[in-house]
Amino acid sequence: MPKPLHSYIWRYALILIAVGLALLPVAWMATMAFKPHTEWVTSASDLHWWPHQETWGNFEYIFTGQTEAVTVSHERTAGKPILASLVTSLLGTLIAVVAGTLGAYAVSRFKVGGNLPLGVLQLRLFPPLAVMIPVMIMWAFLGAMDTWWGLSLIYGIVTLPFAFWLMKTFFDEVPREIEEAALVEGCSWFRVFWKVTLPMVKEALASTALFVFILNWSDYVIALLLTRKEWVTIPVYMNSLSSAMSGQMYGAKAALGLIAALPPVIFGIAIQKYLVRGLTFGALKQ
Amino acid sequence: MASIELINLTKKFGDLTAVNDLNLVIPDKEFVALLGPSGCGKTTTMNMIAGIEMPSEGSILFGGEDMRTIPANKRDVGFVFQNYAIFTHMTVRKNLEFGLKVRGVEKSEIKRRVQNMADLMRLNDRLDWRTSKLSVNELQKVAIGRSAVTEPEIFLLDEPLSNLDAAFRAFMRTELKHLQHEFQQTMVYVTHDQIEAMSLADRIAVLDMGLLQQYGTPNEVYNKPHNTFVANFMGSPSMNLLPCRLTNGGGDHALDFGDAGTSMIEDGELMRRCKLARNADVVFGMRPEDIDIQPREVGRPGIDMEVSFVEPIGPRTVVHLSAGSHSIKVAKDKQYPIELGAKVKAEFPKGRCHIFDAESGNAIGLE
Amino acid sequence: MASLELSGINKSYGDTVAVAEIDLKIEDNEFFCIFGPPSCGKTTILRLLLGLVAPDTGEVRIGGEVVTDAPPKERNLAMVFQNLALFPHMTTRQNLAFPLTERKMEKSEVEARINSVAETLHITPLLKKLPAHLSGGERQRVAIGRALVRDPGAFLMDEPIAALDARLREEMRVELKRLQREQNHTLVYVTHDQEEAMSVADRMAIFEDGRIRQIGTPTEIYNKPNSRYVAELIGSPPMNFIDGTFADGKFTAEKENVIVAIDGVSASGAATLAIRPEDIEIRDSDQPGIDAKVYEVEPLGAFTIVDIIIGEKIVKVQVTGQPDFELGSGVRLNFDPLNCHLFDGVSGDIIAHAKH
Amino acid sequence: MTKKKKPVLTTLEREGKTLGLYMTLPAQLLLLFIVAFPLCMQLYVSLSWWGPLDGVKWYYAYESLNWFGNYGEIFSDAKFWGSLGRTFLIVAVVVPVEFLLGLGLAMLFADKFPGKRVFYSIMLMPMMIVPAVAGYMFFMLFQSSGPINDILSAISGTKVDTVWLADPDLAMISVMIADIWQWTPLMFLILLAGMVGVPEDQIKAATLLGANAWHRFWRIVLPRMKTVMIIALVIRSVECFKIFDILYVMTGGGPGVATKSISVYILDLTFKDLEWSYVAAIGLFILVALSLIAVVGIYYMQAAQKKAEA
Repeated sequence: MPKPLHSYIWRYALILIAVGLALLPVAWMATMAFKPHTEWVTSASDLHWWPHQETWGNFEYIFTGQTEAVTVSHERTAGKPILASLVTSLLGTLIAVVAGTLGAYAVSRFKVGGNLPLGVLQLRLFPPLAVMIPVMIMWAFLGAMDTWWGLSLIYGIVTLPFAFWLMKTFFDEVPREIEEAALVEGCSWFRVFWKVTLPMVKEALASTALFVFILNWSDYVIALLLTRKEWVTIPVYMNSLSSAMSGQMYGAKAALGLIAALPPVIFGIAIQKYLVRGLTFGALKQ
Repeated sequence: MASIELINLTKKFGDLTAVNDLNLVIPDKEFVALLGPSGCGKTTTMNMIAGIEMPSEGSILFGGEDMRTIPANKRDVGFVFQNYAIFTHMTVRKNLEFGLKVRGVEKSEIKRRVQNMADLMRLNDRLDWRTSKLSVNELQKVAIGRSAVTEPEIFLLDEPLSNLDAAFRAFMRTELKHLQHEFQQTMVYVTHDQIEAMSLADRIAVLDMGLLQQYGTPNEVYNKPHNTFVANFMGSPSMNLLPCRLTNGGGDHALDFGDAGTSMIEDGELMRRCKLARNADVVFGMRPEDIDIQPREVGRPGIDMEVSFVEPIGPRTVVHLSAGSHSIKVAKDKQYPIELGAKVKAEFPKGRCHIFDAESGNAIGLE
Repeated sequence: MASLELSGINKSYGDTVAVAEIDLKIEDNEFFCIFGPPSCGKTTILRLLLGLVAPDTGEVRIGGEVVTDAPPKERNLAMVFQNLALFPHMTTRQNLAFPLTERKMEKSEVEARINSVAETLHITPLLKKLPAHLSGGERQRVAIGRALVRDPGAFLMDEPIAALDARLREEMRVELKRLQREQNHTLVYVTHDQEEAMSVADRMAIFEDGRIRQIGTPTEIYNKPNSRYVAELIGSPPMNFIDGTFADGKFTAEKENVIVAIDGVSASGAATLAIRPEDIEIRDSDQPGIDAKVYEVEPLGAFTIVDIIIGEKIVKVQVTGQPDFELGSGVRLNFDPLNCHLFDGVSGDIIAHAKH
Repeated sequence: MTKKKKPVLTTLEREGKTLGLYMTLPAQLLLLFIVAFPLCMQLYVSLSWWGPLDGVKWYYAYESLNWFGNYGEIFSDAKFWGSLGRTFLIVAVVVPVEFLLGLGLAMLFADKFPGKRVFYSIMLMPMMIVPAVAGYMFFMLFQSSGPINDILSAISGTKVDTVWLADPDLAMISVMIADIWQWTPLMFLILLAGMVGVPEDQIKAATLLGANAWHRFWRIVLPRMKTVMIIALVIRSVECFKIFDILYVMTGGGPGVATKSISVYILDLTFKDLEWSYVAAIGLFILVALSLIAVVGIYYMQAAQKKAEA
């Protein structure tokens, strides 16, 4: 029902407060990333958000290990961790989406797979730390510890529930008649899946992949357990930065944090309309 | 007094004008149908009467009182939704109680009125059921009962019968009409089904593209359509509308149907109206039940045609005739014996013809 | 074109019986309607014919050949689904081409067929459009086109025009009938609209809860319904039924004060008298007949339905034209015994047909 | 119970089932690889004293078999119960607060208003931030020389130099604030979806029956959101129970054990104490406990559903 504009005033006031609180920590980190080290620590008398002297030095530092202003040099730069995050998240996404999509179609259409739906769901119920001991033993045994493929594999498995349930809800929504029409017109089941159903859900498939990527990219604890040095991901690397150096590298870490934060935020906004469905395993559709 | 007046009512959604300068007076205690195809603005009009939608321009008066500042929950109108909008998380009883509860009616009074309504609607043994267990027919009764229990003076119904099965629909049609006669409420009824509108309403307002096409009693609208839209929309099968040219052959007026031949005008009334035509291109209209099928030898006005299709639909038979690029439908009572491909003459009896301007679609010389 | 035959078919899903004891032969080049209320097993019949589900018992034959266990693609049937089931990611052209390319037809032949079908159905301008950009009526034509584009043994259609508005439906059904007749197709057509079924069918089958109640031509079924169930479903406004008893060649309903003598019937017991609205005659109150009162009047233009109350029963009478009746005024009704059907009051089976 | 007849399948349906089995294969193998096999392994290891520095392969763990020794230890392990208690405390505070804030926000966003899309997108941002990064943001904010203290100083006019993350109570509060910041948007998102999902016709119907805004919210919207609310609460509770990233980055579980959640405790056992068989036992214990809660929950919900249907 339409209302006059003045009735919005209270609402806008409250919304602006909420939006401000949501933005404040991000804004602090974002501006910190461009502050020179002299401004890393502020004081009440000199509380400022926008850097007095904007600089790309922090980014330079994390990628090259040195910058003019900072004397402490760091031999391990952020290049490799960013690459590690990227590679393992992408491969993990690929595994989850392929296995999840195939399984979801089979369960949605042919009612096969027995306890698969619940099996994947229970993966999400338990704290990963509670079930990682045997995985660590296995990974050590397989030589998968601290490798790109070992981490990718576990990412693929951990995010499988999301890919599976999300795709299942999409497949459930494809009208049965469309597939039947294709069957009547001479397709085999596999061709129906490949030529008719999959193209129909391609937008959903892309959203699922982005969603799963965000989850993989956001992981911290699994990488902490299964990587040591070579293939540490951004969050692990970031947290190790301070201990490797004297003091807190606020600016440098903020710069790295900004880089880490960007892809999920962008992708997340892109797939807004499927977020609820993904996060509730398809229990809720927006 | 619960008359409804719509004055210069207009509703725009962005660039789209849903209702365009509508003026309509719905007298107290009358049953008025808003009839039109989907997207004609009938539901928007009803929503504005209810207060769910605010008019872009114009005003709405209830019994002479301007409703502009009265919010929907204070207008005291009964409203039945097409999908019934039953509160599915409540029992039937709770649904019926809702309107009274939010008005703060006393408990004993609520009980009494809900009981009365349940008796009237024959819902007694369903009162404590969850609504998910009800049949569509019962849901419909709950929807009507829920509104009626608050005893509004104005009742608005949005296609309430469209989800029912045919037999129950025919039954409810009669019941609704009878209820209205009994309780003497002002009823506004939105429908796209001309049969419903004809059979139920005291008056019909035919709408198209947000514009009022005609407002009158069912028989007025049926017998004297103001334009080709109304002519085509009312009646089933619809009126035959044949584009043709007025010619002046040998002093007599005739209708030239092109490749289907010509028909002389011997009907005085039709002649009078044809003479008023501003240009020669007209549309000739004839109800399917008004056309006679004759052997070709009979020399009265009409056109020679061929039977192309016969539909035996129970009480009536619809015969499709064609000639050249024209085809018409003729409705005959009972089962009508006729062969496919038979060569006949479609005859247009006097006093039954309609004539419209080809360009504007408006009826010519209507009295 | 091929005949279709179902014999001794039973099919249930878990505890729900979908169809039972179906014996049905649809002849070559026949327009056959399957008619019944929603979820009475109509669609299951099509799915059995297509091979999308298997019967629990019984045989399916197409063109005389047993195909009970053959997959859909070997049955060579074409189907128009109720929701049309167009491939949303394909243009009209791709939709039409699909059945042909799936059968590895040559490119030039595919082109030729698409063009000819598009022409027949007047959809040539739509060939490059996606289904989402078509109107309801256009989508309808594309779906029919996809069925027409190859030479199937028979066409199956599941309420193909139910989603269209009334006017368009009237037009489309006539056009479908014309296509069927011109091209000599076998066509099985499912509908829940009795007028549609009557209008187009060569023969029709009336379903109740998965069983066939009656098979016949529309006129046969209208004139000689074999049960009260069929009589209720066919005809609009619906037939009037008056419950009473039959004894000594006379039907009596006490409350309504109806007594009708029906010759040549020897049964006795509970019975239902049935008469079509157009077969009842309304007379002035000073003439002989059943005492009655006008309850409501529904003018419909070409004719008028008068609801008349006798006893506590409302009877619908259809009168040609637009006569005037005063609400509440007394009238007399005449039931001509020749126009009355008589049904068993318990089983609903026919006892005697009207004799007109 | 009637015996279920085995349905007759068409060739087509049989083909489908076969293809279906192949299609589930990758997912099934992954599950087998990461769930079935490791679970057995975890059970096996948990029954011994085995640790990674024992110099023997894990499959020789039977050499140090102690049966249920590890499980017995759990019950006398005050640190375990302490961290479990803290974890529950976090869940008990954080989830309701997030729920209420989320519900409030959802109410603000329920109608259309100019700028809704932009504000909505911004409101969702916190939950998209990588949790470890979010932890770092709050680590910065809560430094004694950080902006929070600076803002408080500026407001109060006196110098505030609270050591947020070094004080046991304040550290816990800081962690809770960070978690609420990150996950209120999730509640908001789900609850808004539920609120918008209430059919508009029902709200209109209530209005036309005379209900004012309060009646509509209390009698129509809220009751209809019950399922959504349960889903939101369950999902957040389960996720919050696992709390690690934010907390670990901010405080590492400290000061002392002030913010040590169950996950942090297990991590310490794994890496610092290297008591892997004990970790395996704790893991299984939590697994069983959570499964029991889940089973009871599902049972209760089904019973409630049946009761509602009767």
